[in-house]
Amino acid sequence: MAKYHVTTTINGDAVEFLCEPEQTLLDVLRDELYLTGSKEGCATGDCGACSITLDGRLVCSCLVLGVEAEGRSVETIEGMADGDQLHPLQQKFLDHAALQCGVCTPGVLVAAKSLLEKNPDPSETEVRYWLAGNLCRCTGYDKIIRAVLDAAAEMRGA
Amino acid sequence: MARVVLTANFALYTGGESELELEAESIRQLLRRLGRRFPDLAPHLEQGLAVAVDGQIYQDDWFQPLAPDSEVHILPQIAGG
Amino acid sequence: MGDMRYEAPDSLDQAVALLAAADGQARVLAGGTDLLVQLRSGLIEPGLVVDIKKIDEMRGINEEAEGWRLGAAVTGAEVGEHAALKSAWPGVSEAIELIGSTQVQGRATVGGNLCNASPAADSVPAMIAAGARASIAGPKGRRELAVEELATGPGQTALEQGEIVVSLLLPKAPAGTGDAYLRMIPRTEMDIAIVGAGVCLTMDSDSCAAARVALGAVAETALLVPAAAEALVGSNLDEAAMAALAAAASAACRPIDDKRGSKEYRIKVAGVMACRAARTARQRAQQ
Amino acid sequence: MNDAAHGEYKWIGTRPPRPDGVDKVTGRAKFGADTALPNMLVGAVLRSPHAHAKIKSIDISKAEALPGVKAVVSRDDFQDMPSEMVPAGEMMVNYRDMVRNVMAREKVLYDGHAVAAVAATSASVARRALKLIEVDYEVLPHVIDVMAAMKPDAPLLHDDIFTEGVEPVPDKASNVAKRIEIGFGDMAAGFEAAAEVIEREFDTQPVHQGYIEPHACLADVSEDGQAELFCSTQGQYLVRAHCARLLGMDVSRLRVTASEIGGGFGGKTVVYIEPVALALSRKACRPVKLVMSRDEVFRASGPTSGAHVRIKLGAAKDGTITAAEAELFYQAGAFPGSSVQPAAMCAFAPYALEAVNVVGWDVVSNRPKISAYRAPGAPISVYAVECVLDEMAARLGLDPVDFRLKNAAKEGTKAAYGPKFGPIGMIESLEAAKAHAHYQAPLGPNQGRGVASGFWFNIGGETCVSLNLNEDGTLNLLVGTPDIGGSRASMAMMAAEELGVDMADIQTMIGDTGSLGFNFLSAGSRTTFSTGMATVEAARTVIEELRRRAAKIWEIDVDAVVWEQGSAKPAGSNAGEFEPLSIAELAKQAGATGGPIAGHAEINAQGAGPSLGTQIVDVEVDPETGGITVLRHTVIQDAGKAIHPAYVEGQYQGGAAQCIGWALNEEYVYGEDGRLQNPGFLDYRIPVASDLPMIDTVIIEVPNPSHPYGVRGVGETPIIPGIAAVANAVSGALGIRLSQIPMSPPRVLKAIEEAG
Repeated sequence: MAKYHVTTTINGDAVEFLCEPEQTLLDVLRDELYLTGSKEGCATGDCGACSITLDGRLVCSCLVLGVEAEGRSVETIEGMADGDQLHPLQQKFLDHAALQCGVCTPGVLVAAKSLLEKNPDPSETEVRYWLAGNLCRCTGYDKIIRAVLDAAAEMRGA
Repeated sequence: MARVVLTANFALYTGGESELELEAESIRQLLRRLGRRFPDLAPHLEQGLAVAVDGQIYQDDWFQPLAPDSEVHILPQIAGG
Repeated sequence: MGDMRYEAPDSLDQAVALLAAADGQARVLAGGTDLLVQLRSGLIEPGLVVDIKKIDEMRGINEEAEGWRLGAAVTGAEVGEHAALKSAWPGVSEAIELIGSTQVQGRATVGGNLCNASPAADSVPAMIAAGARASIAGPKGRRELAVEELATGPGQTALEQGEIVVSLLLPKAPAGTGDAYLRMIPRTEMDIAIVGAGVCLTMDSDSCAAARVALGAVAETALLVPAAAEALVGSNLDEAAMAALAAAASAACRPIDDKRGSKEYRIKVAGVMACRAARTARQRAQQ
Repeated sequence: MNDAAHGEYKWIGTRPPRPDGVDKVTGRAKFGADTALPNMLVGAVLRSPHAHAKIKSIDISKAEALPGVKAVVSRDDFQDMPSEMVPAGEMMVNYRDMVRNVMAREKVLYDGHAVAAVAATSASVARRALKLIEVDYEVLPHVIDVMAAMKPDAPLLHDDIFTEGVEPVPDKASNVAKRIEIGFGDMAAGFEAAAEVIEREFDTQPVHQGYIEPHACLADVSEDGQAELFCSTQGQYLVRAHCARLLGMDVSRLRVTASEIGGGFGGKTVVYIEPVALALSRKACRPVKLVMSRDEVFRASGPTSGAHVRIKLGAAKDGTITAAEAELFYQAGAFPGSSVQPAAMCAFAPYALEAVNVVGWDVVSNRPKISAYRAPGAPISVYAVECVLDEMAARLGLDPVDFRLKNAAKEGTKAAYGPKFGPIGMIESLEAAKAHAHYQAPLGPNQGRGVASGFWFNIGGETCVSLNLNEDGTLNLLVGTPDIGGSRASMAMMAAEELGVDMADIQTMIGDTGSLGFNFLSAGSRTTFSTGMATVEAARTVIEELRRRAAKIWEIDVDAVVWEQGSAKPAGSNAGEFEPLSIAELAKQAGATGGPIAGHAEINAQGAGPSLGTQIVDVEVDPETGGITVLRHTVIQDAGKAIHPAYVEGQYQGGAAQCIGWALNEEYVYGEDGRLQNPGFLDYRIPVASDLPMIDTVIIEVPNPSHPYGVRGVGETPIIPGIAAVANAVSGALGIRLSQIPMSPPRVLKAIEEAG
């Protein structure tokens, strides 16, 4: 089948890839570029484990075609830490034991980061609704919510 | 003599007898003697069971010694999720 | 799963030409939140997918002489960030913002929610209540259609071969107008509406001068329910009017039993949602 | 060296970050679908669209002919197995059934049953190949409901099921695989002595474990039959046992590596796609990756049973339970083996009873074979029992916690399933509930509060670890139980506590099946208990060896050497004057003092301590829509000893959330056609973040005397009481009681209207 040539930016790096038109951006990230931090939990946009940002907008990469990445800027969990410096959210997730199995964690972190960029001082309710599209089956969300609120406070310098 | 209690499913193969006394020094010996006394029960004692000795549950650990007055319960094996 | 072609034209004419030429084997890709799921499940195998997000005319939110115009490819997140639109049409805005998760909001579009023609689409009852009109482009040129006339059945629309919805117009509302949309879902998020109700009404001091009531997920398409509106007009939304509204809303339902809810449940709750939406709409109208 | 009597710990009871944490927050961690091999193929499985059908023929020729297809397998590629229960790594397994569940043979028995599989050069080629496989079905009548399946005229799934556990054995085949019974005492006299008798029936629907990571594996079988398998599992050794058996391989030639596991909850204790991937790889002589879609996970991997339950309870005026009776009808899915046995044993376990009788039925129907889900079976029977207890307390005018306290089991109580309890925390959990601010807090209109308790046995089992001292004084701890919730941290903490070293000096790793002896599953709440016990034993062996080496160096008797704070020291002044030798110094000299220093333990852990708990839930009901909001949820449970309290809390909170989903919205919905209608996270509604409140926890510590640190398993009990606690809260808010879960808005509104 005819493949499409796509030029895009991923985590700040210029990237080129070939993909079939049916392949989702998640398929491309995982299978063509080996960026397997984004997970496929459902492939229908219902679990959020594949969350990324596309031109700064939080989306499920399973609901984006690979070809749509042409000329866009993609941010994934692999781009979240700065060298050996974890993002405050990543650190707080460790401090608060906000993960058990950890498979939802990359998506939750990417989503939480995009929340805090938009709203540095969210209420518990705002965090819960923003993250409603990120399913977690292990934690009951309690420690995740606490970690996000704590990271927000730290990032505000509070 | 150890006091042996069989749950209903095991008692099916003992003609309904669910409580009895047996001389045995270990779980293994007790299971063997049970099997000899109730041949229909014997195959059901080979696998898939747990044995409680004075409240302590053992699984696949038949070398546990029995006290003369031990109370032994033969139970189905317990797994989990 | 034949070879699928992907095109992303930057002009409406090109898009229409591509769709017209593709004899029904083509699909429009807006947000993709429905299309990609159908693709992955093998439900559809289009020979051509036309991505319309590069067409400027379909991306804007603008206030015009006749009212607010929303490009069909405007996403829920863009609506959510548009303060002026939200204060003009809070009900339509909240309905659009209810479509899916934060992630889905980043992709799902106004036009997509409409053209997917799900009877349970959240934005549709709110737009019908608001009297929204769809602007359509096709091989034969432009035409307009009231939103309630666009969907003809589950997954079915009045669009002809090669036609696409370009934008939606929310007409200028008279002073004292307020709108609201409410839905019933089992969870707090991430669900398809079991029942949805959109109400738009105009208050003249304490009396309801005009009203439109629309229901979702209670029939093969979203319904405009004139009888429900009549129950409100001339009243100050007193208990009697509310009871009449609930009765009219329930009476209009012709739902099915499905995995999401029973007929009886939908009929009963349609009245409840309509009343709650009406109260919120009045409050907004009187602010 | 520490022991359970010694209260002062350096690591036990603290909350250090987990060793695998950074990998998990950076996306580096490798889950089942996250690896690739050179020359790898992509697999896909063709599944039945019918609930019940005879497979007349399967034609794979067109699929095999498609360019890019390298292997196609179906029933012909798996040898048949005799129908017998045989031991497989601590489990009793009927491989006749397992091979048929992995790949349908004579019949498909449920929507989603695997019929064939392909391996191709790309996912799209594999998907196209599936469409080219021609299966000729003869559709048969199907049966979904458990009670319908028990009817004499119900469609038969298997012609060789003759109800076990009834004498005489029936001569007519049926869908009723087994009858089980437990109990003691004089039931008639018990009900006779009762001032109040309540009898109620309940229905529950199957729910899925709902792990976010679908089943995934990567198989690589070489031309000479040696095989490697990388997969997401709760037990790499069980995967090895099952796959080797199903594929007729020597166990030694199959090396299974457990990936990071994205949730299991019991659902990753059996095999589905793993033997299929191996068969494809063997045929293609290339690596094959096989990953389930979410739709496949719901349709073809194990949910837990749905059930019909009848409870009859008698109590005296003073609140003493005089007789407790239950009958449990449990769905097994397409093959025998529901969780009705533990369900029966747990139903009344928290209480001291004079007369108790529980009968259970294991029934097959055209649904996916159930698999274990957290405290298998118990949440269902306990939901029903705890609802009736609540009603009884109300009828007797007793506070529901007082009523439970009045009947609570304690050390020495004869458990409902037979033996006497050792030390348990039932009374402690109830007293903590009563004292908790939550239990006293005021309630608003349309709000209600419910409490319920629960019990789970917990298990031990075969466990094998290896602790190696490296030349720089650091250590590697190799364990064979997959880490499903932070166990690597707990193991390192126990080893560090024993050795008196920094936890950071110990790296815990999960070994593959070639690197350690047999380990049973990470299941049954056994990991921190059993692997912890083995870890402690291994650490103590290392310490013994370190003392021997120091004795050698100092040329004194080993008994004159003690181990303190990570160093060997002379026992006393008369042992001689020597500077302490740190573990690092002894490691440096290991070669010169006798060679590498390592400790290992191979045990069959016994003495798992039961965990009992109580949960308090507040809800608010919308009387116009039947919508329910959980306002507050408190979990109180005995952990024996919490090694890493944060992960114990995590187990409590996660269990509570799963209770809420089970109670309110989660269910399998089948259509008239016998097909699953909600095989996705959109309509299979697990709780989302905005559905839940913060979940408060109280960790009770009644030490388990069998574990060096007093550990009890904690993973399963949290999912037992919560469903009934929610149900009791709802009936408190409404003044009426629903007799089924999930209590979805349509069901709740219907109940409200019927009550008038």
